[in-house]
Amino acid sequence: MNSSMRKLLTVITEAALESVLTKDLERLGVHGYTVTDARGKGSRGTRNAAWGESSNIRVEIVCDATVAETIATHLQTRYYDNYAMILFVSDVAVLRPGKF
Amino acid sequence: MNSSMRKLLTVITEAALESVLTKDLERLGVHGYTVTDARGKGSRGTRNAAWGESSNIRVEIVCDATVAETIATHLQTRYYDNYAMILFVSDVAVLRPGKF
Amino acid sequence: MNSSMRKLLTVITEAALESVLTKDLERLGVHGYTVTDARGKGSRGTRNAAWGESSNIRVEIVCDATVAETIATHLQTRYYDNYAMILFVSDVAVLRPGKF
Amino acid sequence: MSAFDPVLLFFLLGLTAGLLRSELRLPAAVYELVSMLLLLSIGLKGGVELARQPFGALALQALAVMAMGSLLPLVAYPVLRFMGRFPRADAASIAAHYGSVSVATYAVATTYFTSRQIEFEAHMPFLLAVLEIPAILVGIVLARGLSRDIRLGSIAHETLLGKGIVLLVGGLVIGWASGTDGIAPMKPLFFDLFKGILALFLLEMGLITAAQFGSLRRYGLFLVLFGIGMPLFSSVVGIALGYGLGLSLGGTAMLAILAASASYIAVPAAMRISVPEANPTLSLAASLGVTFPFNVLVGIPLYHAMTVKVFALAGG
Amino acid sequence: MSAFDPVLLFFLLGLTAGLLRSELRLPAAVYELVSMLLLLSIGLKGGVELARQPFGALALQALAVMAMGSLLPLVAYPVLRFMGRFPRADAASIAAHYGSVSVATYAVATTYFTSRQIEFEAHMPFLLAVLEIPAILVGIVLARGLSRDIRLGSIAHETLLGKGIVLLVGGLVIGWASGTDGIAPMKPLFFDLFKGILALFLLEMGLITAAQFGSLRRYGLFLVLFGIGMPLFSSVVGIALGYGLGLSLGGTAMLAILAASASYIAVPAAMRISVPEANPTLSLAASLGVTFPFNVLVGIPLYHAMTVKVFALAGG
Amino acid sequence: MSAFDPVLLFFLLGLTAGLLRSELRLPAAVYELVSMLLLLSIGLKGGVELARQPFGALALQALAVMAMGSLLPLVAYPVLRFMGRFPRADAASIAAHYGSVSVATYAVATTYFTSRQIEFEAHMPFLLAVLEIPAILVGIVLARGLSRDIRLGSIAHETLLGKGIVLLVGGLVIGWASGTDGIAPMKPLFFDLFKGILALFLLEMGLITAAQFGSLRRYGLFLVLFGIGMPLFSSVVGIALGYGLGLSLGGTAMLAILAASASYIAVPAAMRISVPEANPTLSLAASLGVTFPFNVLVGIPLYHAMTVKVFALAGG
Ligand SMILES: Nc1ncnc2c1ncn2[C@@H]1O[C@H](COP(=O)(O)O)[C@@H](O)[C@H]1O
Ligand SMILES: Nc1ncnc2c1ncn2[C@@H]1O[C@H](COP(=O)(O)O)[C@@H](O)[C@H]1O
Ligand SMILES: Nc1ncnc2c1ncn2[C@@H]1O[C@H](COP(=O)(O)O)[C@@H](O)[C@H]1O
Ligand code: NA
Ligand code: NA
Ligand code: NA
Repeated sequence: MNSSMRKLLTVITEAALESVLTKDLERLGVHGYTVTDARGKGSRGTRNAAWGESSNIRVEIVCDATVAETIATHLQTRYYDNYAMILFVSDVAVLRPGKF
Repeated sequence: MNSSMRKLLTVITEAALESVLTKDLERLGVHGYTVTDARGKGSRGTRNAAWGESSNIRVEIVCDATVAETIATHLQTRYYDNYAMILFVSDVAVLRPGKF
Repeated sequence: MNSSMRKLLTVITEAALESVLTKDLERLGVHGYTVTDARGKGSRGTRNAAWGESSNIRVEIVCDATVAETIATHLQTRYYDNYAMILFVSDVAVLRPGKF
Repeated sequence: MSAFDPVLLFFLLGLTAGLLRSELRLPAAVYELVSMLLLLSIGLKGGVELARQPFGALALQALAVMAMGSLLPLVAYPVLRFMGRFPRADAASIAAHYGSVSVATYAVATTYFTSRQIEFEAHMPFLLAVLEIPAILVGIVLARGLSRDIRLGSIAHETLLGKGIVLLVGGLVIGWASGTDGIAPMKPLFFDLFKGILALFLLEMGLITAAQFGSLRRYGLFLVLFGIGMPLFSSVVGIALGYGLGLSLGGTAMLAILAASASYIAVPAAMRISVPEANPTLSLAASLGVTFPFNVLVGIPLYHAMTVKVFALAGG
Repeated sequence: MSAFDPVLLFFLLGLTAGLLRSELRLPAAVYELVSMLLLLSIGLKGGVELARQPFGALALQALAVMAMGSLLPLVAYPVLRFMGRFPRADAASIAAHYGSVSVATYAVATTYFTSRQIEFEAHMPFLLAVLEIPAILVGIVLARGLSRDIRLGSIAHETLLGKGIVLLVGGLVIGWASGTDGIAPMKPLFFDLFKGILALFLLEMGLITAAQFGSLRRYGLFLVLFGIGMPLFSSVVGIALGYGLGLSLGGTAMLAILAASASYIAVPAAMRISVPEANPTLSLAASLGVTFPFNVLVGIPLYHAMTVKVFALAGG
Repeated sequence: MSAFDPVLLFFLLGLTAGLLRSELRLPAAVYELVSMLLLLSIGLKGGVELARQPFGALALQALAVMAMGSLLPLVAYPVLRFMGRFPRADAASIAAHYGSVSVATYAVATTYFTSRQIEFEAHMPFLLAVLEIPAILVGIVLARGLSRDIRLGSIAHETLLGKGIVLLVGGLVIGWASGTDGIAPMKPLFFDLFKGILALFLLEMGLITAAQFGSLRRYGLFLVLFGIGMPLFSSVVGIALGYGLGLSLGGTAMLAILAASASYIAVPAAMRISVPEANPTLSLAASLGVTFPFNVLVGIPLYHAMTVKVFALAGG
């Protein structure tokens, strides 16, 4: 298959951020994103999703390196200090690179 | 740990496809797959999982490069034109490569 | 962004293991983990999450190579023979490496 | 007391909240529970009645209703294809939606009839179930043509095992086998809570309907006109058939409502798999965005009034 | 019969299970269903009453109650900031929680009053809804200051469309529009099940409360004292206001309970977005870990007794 | 009216749908809600009764029943190990399942008894709770031997805090503390809906049972024979014990049913952690695939008939 490389940016953060975060993403020009519900533990303690306040979301964005960088920087400056949030980036091969 | 490399193929598509898709996968000879529920946005608009029709699934398959290629080609030819679907492939290290 | 590399260890196993598994992880010194609910199929048959007994979890841990190795070895020796479980490792770039 | 039945106010609440982009929504699991309860109670209620009906009459009604369910898409298709200029697959898929039925519309109708003491054949849910499938098969044939092998058998099988049908038919059978007394101990859950459960369901329906308006704007006026015109036509067919079958006034009006209602569960699911090139947002925009609100807010009283007229004229 | 109302025993069951680290928990979807049902039934019940109230009186009460909701945070803030030595954002956020209300506390109070045949103005849910928002805006201003543009408008809008408000106000409107008879068919779900649903809800509240104790230990004694002292103070304000507004004894006690209750849904959500630097675990530890249990176990009877005293003195 | 109680028809509906590979299924959250409601209502009902019982009698019955729960696995184990040729861990795990109880079976039995006005000691749920744990500890000892340190204490602790026990015992305590009048306002949810909720639960049980048949085919005839033979034997033990304890005819039959029932929640969860090398599909295939359907469809009437016989013989 003729594939080309893109970045997969994964953000894990508080469910409360879902709507603002996705708005940000669209403003930063991503072509799409995927959200799944999650729970977990980190520097800000356990978030066991027992109820809304304490649940996480896991957001994935496939995009090119530049957009990935823009998003990462934006999230870091905008949310890192005040919200439970981590993000990591990996390389993925995609078909139809035009989509991303 | 003596690990060896495999491909991790991730497919994000409409929940309506789950049963046909998994049937396809088994026919194409995968040893296993994992499904999680998801929502998201892409070229076919927002799929917010408010109800069955509009929800996504996220399917992961760990397999060798050849099988990954076969699956990717199959999905692309079979579903890409008519269904909300993206897929991407990354490299993963596995223990007990025999399993995959 | 000044990022540095870490390992992303993904474990897919029986939901029944969640509490013991997360206890293990903390003992093995991870700084955090993320859990999502999943279903799937593998060598131990279909686990369709129809009810508690048959559902899976998908655990992600971002950590350095050594910890990843320790965890992988621990899980393999401790759980592989008796539980539905797979794990795979990929490379990810993280910001604020200190966190992981 | 308001012009609308309170359950409709729940629909309007959901609609408003949705249009105002409120974060309100029923969790998927709750939506499923609520629809399961509606399907089961409708089935159980109808099943209890079935026992009392002569088999012959039932068979005849079933056949007639199936014929109607197959005919309506054949009428809708050319309109969509040639007046609406829709691609073949889309025209076929939308047509199938309008040949089938909406359980929610039926549920609202029962509360409308009950609160006005309008009698109707209590085995209607049986006809509701019968009416669900045929349009799907017709729609697929319209999209694919008979020529190519399209394994209608396996498709029918698939559809018959869909959640909705299994619960509706299951309820019918259990009701039929248990009778009123047998069901009695389950009355508190399946019958007493019915209207409250329906209210919750309509709240979510309102939210879903609101989500369709976006696509409606995109696909424009024709879909809106069709979404209102088609049920009006179907209701006339339904009245004619009901009258022809010798149903009561209430039963005839109810059959008109079934005919006028458009599916948004069984058919979309089937079309997505069997006619994938059809754009699902089109059919849902029409059936959920236009026809469902039209039917529950305007159609039900209207079709009932029409039926009254017809019976009056026929009567004397 | 036990000292506690059975629904409180469900709270204690959840609390115990949580402290013993039992794996018991309500699925998120069930928790949402249960809270939706509570909000809707409280709204519906209050709405039916609204129709009977003169608009003028309602408007006056609403304004007075809004004033109270804005005043209480202004009292709480300096205490938290200077006695508690909390950073500005945290002090403001906690203050906002205590200016707003807790629907669960109100629900427990209604069962307490009902089982003791204590009459109260049936349109209380209206005041409950009115009391929810103002404190949020005040809290944000306390944290940000008025100087900088903080688009209070859009924040109010956001908050007004939050799940809780939409369901509560929606219920009020539907109840108001439908009247007692209109609501009647939905009584089995929304009214008959109320106390059972409340029991399930309190079971989960117990589990959530238990989860707060950890952070409480961390943040120490002051938060505990504040979590008990503030509601005591607020209840006095509530009694004064209720008496001033000429509410019945029951209504006055109920207003005291509303004043004393602290939000744990609307406010945390709003603060998380508008005052992100405030530590959410602090406010929840106080409002869920201290004030909620204190109010439902001790406060409700206490505030009622206080009101009785006041009315006795005033009366003679 | 049908041969089967309607709730069993729901079980058969689920079973059929499952075998026909229908996509029908209860969302996990709904399944949990439904089981929570069953456990709580069974607990509450039993708890109200407890208050009326002399402590001495209760303690004696509890001890006797615990003895039975520990003995049954000791009988099952050698059969499985030597006749069934199962590995030690599997034999021990399956044995534990049959020493413990199935709440669903008890729930079906109560509706069976109630609809036939068969009286039974209303504190049965207390014995149900007591019977749940012992077999688990015995099973673990059978698998591990007493030699090695297996921290039975912590295991018992773990198990006692399992969802099922906490809700059942919690219900017992709340019922006991509140008494009939205290519980009354929660009756609509916990008692009136009971049979409907049970129907939903059995629908899902049918689906789950169907899923077991595959593994059954794999593990063959012996498991089927054991799944029928063991409950028959246990029921005799239960009758003997009930009679010995001087329980009423209904109570004795109920104890026989408890003895004959096999766990599918508490025990599997415990075994998965404490005896991981045991294959969980084996025990579930037997307990869900064979014993549960056998008990609810055939066993309950049978054990009752046997008890009647015994009491007749003993009586005269
Ligand atoms: N090392 C890690 N590996 C995987 N997930 C993590 C890790 N650290 C944090 N998380 C997830 O990110 C969320 C927020 O992290 P934190 O801001 O550190 O509390 C946690 O609740 C976890 O779900
Ligand atoms: N760039 C992207 N990154 C992550 N997920 C995406 C992306 N594009 C699409 N998706 C997901 O794939 C689904 C189908 O995509 P599409 O076919 O483009 O509508 C969407 O609903 C999203 O969940
Ligand atoms: N090749 C695979 N790709 C993705 N997920 C897998 C694969 N094999 C197994 N799994 C997941 O891991 C779980 C346990 O695997 P197993 O131990 O092989 O039964 C399965 O239920 C699947 O969810
Ligand atoms: Na129709
Ligand atoms: Na307050
Ligand atoms: Na047993």
